[in-house]
Amino acid sequence: MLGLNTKDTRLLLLVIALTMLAPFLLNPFPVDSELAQFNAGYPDLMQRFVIFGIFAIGFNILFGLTGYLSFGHAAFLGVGSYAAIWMMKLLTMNVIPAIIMSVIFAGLFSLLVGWISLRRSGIYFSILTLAFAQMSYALAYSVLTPITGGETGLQAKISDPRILDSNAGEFGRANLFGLQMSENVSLQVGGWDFTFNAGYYVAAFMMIISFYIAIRIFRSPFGMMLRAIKSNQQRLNYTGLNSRPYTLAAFVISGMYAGLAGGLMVAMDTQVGPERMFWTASGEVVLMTILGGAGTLIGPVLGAGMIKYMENIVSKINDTILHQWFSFMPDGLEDFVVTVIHPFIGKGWHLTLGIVFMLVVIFLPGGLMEGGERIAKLFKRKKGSGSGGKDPEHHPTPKPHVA
Amino acid sequence: MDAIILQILNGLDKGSAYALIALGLTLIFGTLGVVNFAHGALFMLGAFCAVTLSRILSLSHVVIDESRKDFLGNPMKVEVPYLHEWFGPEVGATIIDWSVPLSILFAIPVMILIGVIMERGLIKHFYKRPHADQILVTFGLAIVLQEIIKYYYGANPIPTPAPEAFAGSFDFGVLIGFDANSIIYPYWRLVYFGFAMVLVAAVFSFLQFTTFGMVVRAGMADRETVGLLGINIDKRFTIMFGIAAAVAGLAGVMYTPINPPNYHMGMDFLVLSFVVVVVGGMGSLGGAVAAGFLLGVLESLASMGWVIDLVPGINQIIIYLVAIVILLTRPRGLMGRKGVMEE
Amino acid sequence: MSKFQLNRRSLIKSGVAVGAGLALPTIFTSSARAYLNEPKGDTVTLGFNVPQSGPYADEGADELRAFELAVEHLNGGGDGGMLNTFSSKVLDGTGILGKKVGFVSGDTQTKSDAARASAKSMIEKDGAIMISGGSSSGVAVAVQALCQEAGIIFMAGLTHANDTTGKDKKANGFRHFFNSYMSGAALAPILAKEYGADRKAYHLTADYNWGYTTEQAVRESTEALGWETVNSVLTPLTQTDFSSYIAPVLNSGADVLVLNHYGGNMVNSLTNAVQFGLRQAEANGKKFEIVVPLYSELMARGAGKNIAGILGSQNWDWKLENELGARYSGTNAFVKSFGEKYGFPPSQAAHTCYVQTMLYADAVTRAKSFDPCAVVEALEGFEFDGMGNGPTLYRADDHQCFKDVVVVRGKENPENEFDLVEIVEVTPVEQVTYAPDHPQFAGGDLGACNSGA
Amino acid sequence: MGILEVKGVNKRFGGLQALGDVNLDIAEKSVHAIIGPNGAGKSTLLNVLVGKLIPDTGSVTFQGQSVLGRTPFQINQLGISRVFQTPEIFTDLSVLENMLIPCFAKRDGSFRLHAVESIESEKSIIEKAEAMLEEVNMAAKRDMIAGSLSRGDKRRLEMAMCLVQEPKLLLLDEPTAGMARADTNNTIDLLKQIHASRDITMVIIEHDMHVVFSLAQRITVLAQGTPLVEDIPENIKGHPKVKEAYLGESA
Repeated sequence: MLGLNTKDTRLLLLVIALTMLAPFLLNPFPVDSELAQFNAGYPDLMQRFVIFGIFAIGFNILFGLTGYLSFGHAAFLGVGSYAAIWMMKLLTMNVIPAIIMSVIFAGLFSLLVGWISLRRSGIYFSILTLAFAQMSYALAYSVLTPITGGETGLQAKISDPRILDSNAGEFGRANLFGLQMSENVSLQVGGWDFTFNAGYYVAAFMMIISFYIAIRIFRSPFGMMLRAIKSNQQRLNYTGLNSRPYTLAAFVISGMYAGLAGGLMVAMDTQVGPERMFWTASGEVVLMTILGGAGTLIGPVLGAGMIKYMENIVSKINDTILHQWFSFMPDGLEDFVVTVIHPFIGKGWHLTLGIVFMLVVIFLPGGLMEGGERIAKLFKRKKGSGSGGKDPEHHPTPKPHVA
Repeated sequence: MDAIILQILNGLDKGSAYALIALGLTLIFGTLGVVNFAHGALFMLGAFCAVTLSRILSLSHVVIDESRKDFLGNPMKVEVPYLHEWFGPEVGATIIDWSVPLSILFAIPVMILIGVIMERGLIKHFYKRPHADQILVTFGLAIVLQEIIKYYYGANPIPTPAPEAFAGSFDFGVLIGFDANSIIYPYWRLVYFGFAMVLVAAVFSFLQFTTFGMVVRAGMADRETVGLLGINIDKRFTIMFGIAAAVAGLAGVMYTPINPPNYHMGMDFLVLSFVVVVVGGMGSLGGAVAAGFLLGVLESLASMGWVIDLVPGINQIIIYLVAIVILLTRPRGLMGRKGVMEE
Repeated sequence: MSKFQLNRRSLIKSGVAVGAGLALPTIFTSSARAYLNEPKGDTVTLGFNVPQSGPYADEGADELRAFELAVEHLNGGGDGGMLNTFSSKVLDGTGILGKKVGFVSGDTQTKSDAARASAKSMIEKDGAIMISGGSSSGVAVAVQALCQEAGIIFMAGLTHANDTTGKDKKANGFRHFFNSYMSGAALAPILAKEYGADRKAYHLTADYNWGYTTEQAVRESTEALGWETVNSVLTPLTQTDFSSYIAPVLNSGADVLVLNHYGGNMVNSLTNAVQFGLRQAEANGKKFEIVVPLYSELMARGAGKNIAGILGSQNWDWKLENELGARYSGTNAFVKSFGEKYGFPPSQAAHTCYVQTMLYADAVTRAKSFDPCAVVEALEGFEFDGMGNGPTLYRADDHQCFKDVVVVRGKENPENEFDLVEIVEVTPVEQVTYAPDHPQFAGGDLGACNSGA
Repeated sequence: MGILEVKGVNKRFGGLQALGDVNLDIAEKSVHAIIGPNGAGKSTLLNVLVGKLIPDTGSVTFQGQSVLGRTPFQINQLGISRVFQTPEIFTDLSVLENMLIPCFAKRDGSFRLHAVESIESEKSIIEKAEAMLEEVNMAAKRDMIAGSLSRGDKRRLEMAMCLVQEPKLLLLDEPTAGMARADTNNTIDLLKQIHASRDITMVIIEHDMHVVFSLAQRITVLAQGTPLVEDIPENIKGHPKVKEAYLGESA
């Protein structure tokens, strides 16, 4: 289907199914149950899952394929966001122009940064990208305040000129031809409450397209060249290929993905702040990609989901909630259990995140994807077909004779 | 002129902190080939060694003073440090006052131990893994370390002053013939600068003049060959990691009077120390030190009022700008060796 | 792929198809309600969004303690705290409008994005009807805008920049804390009195919005009283070592250093300034002085001995009622309940968060509705007393509280780590009140209240 | 007039004269070996030929075009391929993919953004790659990851990758270094067969005299950066200057 082989088609369909049914899948617990705290199926977090999924997919095209580790990708996300909010301030609250401009601006900026940074490789490249991103952050926070709004950032305001629909922005609500991104439809079944959010489906649609393009890039001759760059750049040069345009193209593509993610963030939530460009934000996407499995198609999306889940769910569990959970225990035991868990939840969510990073990388060297593969292998072995062979994600084998 | 001399002095002082952190980082890069994102955390742990020792020295027992009331109107609880009881208030107070310098003795064994445990328990298993895995695991470790500190010491900075004897500043300008007040300099910063110099010299001479150092330097150049000679390079690298941790830790200990330590100070320095190491050139100890001082001085010069007026925001970005310029003109930083961390 | 494109009707259909077999499903759309998150059961949920990680985590923890105390008092627990001194008497310890008060907490990380994510999850997932808390103006402005869009009341926590109730003000947002202008207006006369009218000031200013507004406020107020501003230098937010900014001060001809810094910046710059001997120095024949426009107890604790003798302003201090009498009633009641529960006196951040929660509950009760627009109406122009700050007005024009401002000085010999400042004077509310269209607050528009309907 | 001409090339590294007045004239379709003791400047010369180093003086022309100042990929496009001392292949890619990349490079030039086409649709390229694999007896291993091949197979793959581009000149840098005798003989046979079956010039840099004398039609002896003698193999054997150069090294 769509120029993909059977396996990739199946993967794409799986991703489509998962994103479309996310409001159900992420809300497995009834609203009033004690475990409802673990539900992630509310619009904002679902939007974040797919948006950071896009960001990580794009980052993986650069890092996973070419091995060039950029530490400045948050800058492109930030530039995309600023471009989008300015479109909303100047032109219209419709998200389409905002998203298009965010991709274009991020692409141009990444072209500039990439053109300079790709003169070096290895850690020297990483530091160059980091330097550009940190400069963007520092300037956006301070001297560029007239353009970026500085610390308090930019929001859509009633007083904005908005040439195309001057009266649409009363509350700064972004829309898609009138369909507001904040529009919800909720479905209550039994104890469950499922929310379907217009913005989420717009973002999810964009992610599916992004994912599809990523598959095509992975399977294309271009993708093969990128993997060749990671594998042996010297041989590539002696084969008559100039690696720089390939890396630059990959850099710009991943920069555009970041811009798209930035634009969607504004489309879902009309505001931008400069700390979106801080080095920790660049580091976060690196961690997402490695955590999920660099170089795999779906791994980065899983990594993004994992980190955002911890950030938004674990950080909100407080002692009061713990006491509710363990209220069935005898008092002394309850207090003991709560005391033991206390450092890892609420304000301790960073600690949990750090431990997860370490555990994953120690026990699953290929990231979460490797965990998935091991489980899959376990099932296969039970069925009796022993040899798994090589990892199909890392090393796609072209099938030339498939018509 | 005096303003520029003043800023160069400032820069050297700032640079000595950068250089010390970068020195340890580049030792780990060079010897072990590990991208250690937990290095900032080691600096932070060093600073908290000083905090911990000062807490230990001020361990107190509570005396209820009926004559005074606390804010709720209950009798005031007064804390009396044991040291005051044992040695009398004056000697006790002096010991507590000198807690930061005393922490050097406390921090060296603690930091070497932490370094060795880290290397043996974790880093060792990542030598052959891709840099990406090293980043993830050391970043995770850094988060865990700083969260543990946050859990016990809180997020707020903790004042850890220098001994009374080093408080205040002296007029350096008068010494070299400028007007009074034109170049003043705090005593403790001079101590820090001197300390950094001694530490850098110690590390260099250790590597230069001992057999141990020679083996390690050979190992940095070509690990496999040294291994083939039948020398147990792994064990030496473990010790090297311990030393790198101790250097970072000592930089942290002595830094506490300059700025009160807090749990995320390591992250604040992490990015900067990477920039310093890379600008200096991967695998070059001298480069790291030189880049540390260079960036420190340039940062100070860029913060002068008329410079900011001339180029708004330059003080925000100077370090990164310089890093970009240097890396574009010198492909491997100031003194980098070919082939290190370039793949 | 077009079949996946969203339209509402097909969604409802598919929802029905899925739900049909399970139970009788009920479907709501956003427009089918009176207002957003209308509390349906016997509880009402408030969202407390405070920094729990990052440099302001301790301040956030103190805010959270105050919120928990406020909820306890609203539900009739404890000794009732300020409920006993509050001039409005409609709250009776039975929750709000008879509904028990519950709360959820989240981590702002002192980042706008994270703060909004956390606030959104409270609104979308937990059904919070009001959001409060926060420890920086960037976060306050971002969350306030979010609440305006969503249709939720925002009761700002610690936010001091003029913009929160100036160019970024919103109909659904309310600020009890004071602001940069008030700091300047309150400090200037006392600075002139203590240090003389003939002073030359050197400003070090954090290079972001709050820094700019604070510098502007202090400058304008002090220059009006005869001070001269010699120089003003912007410092990067991420700066940790301020030596290169501090060192030139002494030779600049200035005799006062104003540190427009907050949090870690302030702790470090002040520590550095004392290191460079500015406290002992003399310039222009006068003793050199340092001023920190916005003080906080936690910062003072971080700076340790270095804050001794340094003037600054605060929204509130726990010693107010003891030292300045019954005008500041409520203070002791709050300090007593807080101190007995947690063992130390509350910070001004805790105080403002506690008061904001009480004011919200009171407004809902007086309006007899949780409807945000009703609450806005009840809070606008509301005059009250007994909340620790003396008589206070919630001005309708910009949703800013107007009350006395406390000018404090770092103590020379503090008895413990909670007793670091002494109250110098209180600048009465008349002197810090400004016109709603004051140039420092220009450019904003409250807009209409939004109930999310 | 040969296919590759080196005239008066000098290269200094600091105080060290790495190459001193090197003149070479390599005849088309010949197999030309460059030998010499360690440090004689063989690798430096090779790096000059492929554009990695630029000499201080002198010229290098390939079919009348100067190669100086061109990057390795541009020199490759002129028709010069290089086999490395340790096989340089794409170790993370499959054997077939290793073959596809030079095929694409040959067809598309140094850069073409074919980001959404699939590899499978490039039938002619795949056929060409498979044919080459067939020729070097590696068709059965087409789906293996190249990094897991034996050393001999890696070497054959690398040569196949060079040959599939139909170069006019093949530079071989110690192609049998570190190989067992049997492997060495196989490689000699393979090279002989390659030379016999196509119009190709080969320049071999080699230590192993057995290989050199089995393959080369002409031999240049390099010592201390300068060509000592150039002659046919028979005359090189037992040449006094050559003996001296090699003995001088071991003394």
